[in-house]
Amino acid sequence: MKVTVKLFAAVRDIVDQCEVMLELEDHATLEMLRAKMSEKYPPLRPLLPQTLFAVNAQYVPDSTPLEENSDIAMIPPVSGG
Amino acid sequence: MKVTVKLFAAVRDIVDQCEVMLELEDHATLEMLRAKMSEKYPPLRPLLPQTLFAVNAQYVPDSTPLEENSDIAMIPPVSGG
Amino acid sequence: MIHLTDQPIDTTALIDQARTPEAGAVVVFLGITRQFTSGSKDAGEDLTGASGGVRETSMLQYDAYREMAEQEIAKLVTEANRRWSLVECLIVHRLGTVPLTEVSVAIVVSSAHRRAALAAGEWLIDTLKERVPIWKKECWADGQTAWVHPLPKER
Amino acid sequence: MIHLTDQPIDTTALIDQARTPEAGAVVVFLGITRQFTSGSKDAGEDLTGASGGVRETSMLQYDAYREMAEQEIAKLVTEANRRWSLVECLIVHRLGTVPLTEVSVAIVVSSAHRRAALAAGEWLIDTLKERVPIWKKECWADGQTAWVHPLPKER
Repeated sequence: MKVTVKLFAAVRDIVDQCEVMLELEDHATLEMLRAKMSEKYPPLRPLLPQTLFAVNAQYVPDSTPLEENSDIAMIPPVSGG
Repeated sequence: MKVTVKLFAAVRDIVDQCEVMLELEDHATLEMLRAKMSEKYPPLRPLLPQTLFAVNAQYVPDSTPLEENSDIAMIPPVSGG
Repeated sequence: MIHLTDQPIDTTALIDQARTPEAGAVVVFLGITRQFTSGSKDAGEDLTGASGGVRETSMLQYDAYREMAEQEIAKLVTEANRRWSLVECLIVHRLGTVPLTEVSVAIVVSSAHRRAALAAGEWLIDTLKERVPIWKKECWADGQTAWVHPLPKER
Repeated sequence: MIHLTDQPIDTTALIDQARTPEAGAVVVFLGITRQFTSGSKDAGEDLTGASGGVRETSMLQYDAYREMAEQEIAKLVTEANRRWSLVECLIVHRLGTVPLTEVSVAIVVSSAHRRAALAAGEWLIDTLKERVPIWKKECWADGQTAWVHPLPKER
């Protein structure tokens, strides 16, 4: 299945895209997505352990199973304020 | 000796003066001044236990000995802010 | 700095003064004249009468031992600057009549990092209410007035 | 309420909105763009280089996952209103370029009694910095730029 992943801040700069489309096996979890990003974009590796994921603009745990067309975002450590 | 005592807020309203002149024995302390005020103005009694004194615009303990012309103020519980 | 004024407090000017290039955080505390006092939560058993109901304020009046209040506020600023690393520490208290919703006291503190300004702001209002010889008179909507002389726990 | 803006934040208007007749205290927290970052006290070992000296900022740029940031800030307001008895609870975060001394975030809270507004104000800025998907880019005076991705203890 295909999922879209929104990227922000340093993650966006490293990948050099605002969002990426990834092909994952059906019912893949965010844990598997994290592994895929690590494999495909090695410069992301230092940031990935601290990066959270949101699905449909809500924080969700890494164990969350994904669906076709899930609206996913990678949230590296935030620094608003 | 004569001392002048500045009055504020409810103390001023009760005594109905901005300041009072009192005759005290030489080297009298604030403790003795407090007793004098209590004797002279009985309606002050409920407020007196919580009322502090300042000499020359500084808080001082009740044991402080007074001098002729000491600039004394009675400070009932404050409520600024 | 003059800490007491008989005029409305210009909060915006104080905040602008605290926003210097060394500061990363500005904390502001404003005391304002509140319209309703409820017997259960507010200080002073004699303020609202035995009913414990809600009483309406029409305005507050503040008086001070001015010379001493200026000095005591200046001491608070000195002590706050000793305890925390502050960029600016500004305190102004209004005296006389303060109508509903208007500002009676403004405390504006800035610091490089927020924790200092937050801690100093809270300490300053707490300590001002304990130490500075300023008194508030409630002018109730029914025409009665009463000086407020709170017990320590009611401040 | 819209919590994100690309324009300068009108702090005075927010404060005026929070000064209602039910409120006795207004607490304001402003985050502002600070010019100097020192290696010892500031977050991120990579911000100031190995020298640990002082680095100069020329401006900050803020980006956000806007849709989610709006929702997360709205959740903070809801949670603060549940935890404390507040009269008003207003939060605005600026995005894009924020020049030196200008306001990046304004949190304005009012309550009948000061303790609620003070506690809520501190909790709101702490929690906003933990949860809300907004990111700051340092634009150093030497022309370099760096996204800030702090460790939890550095926030």
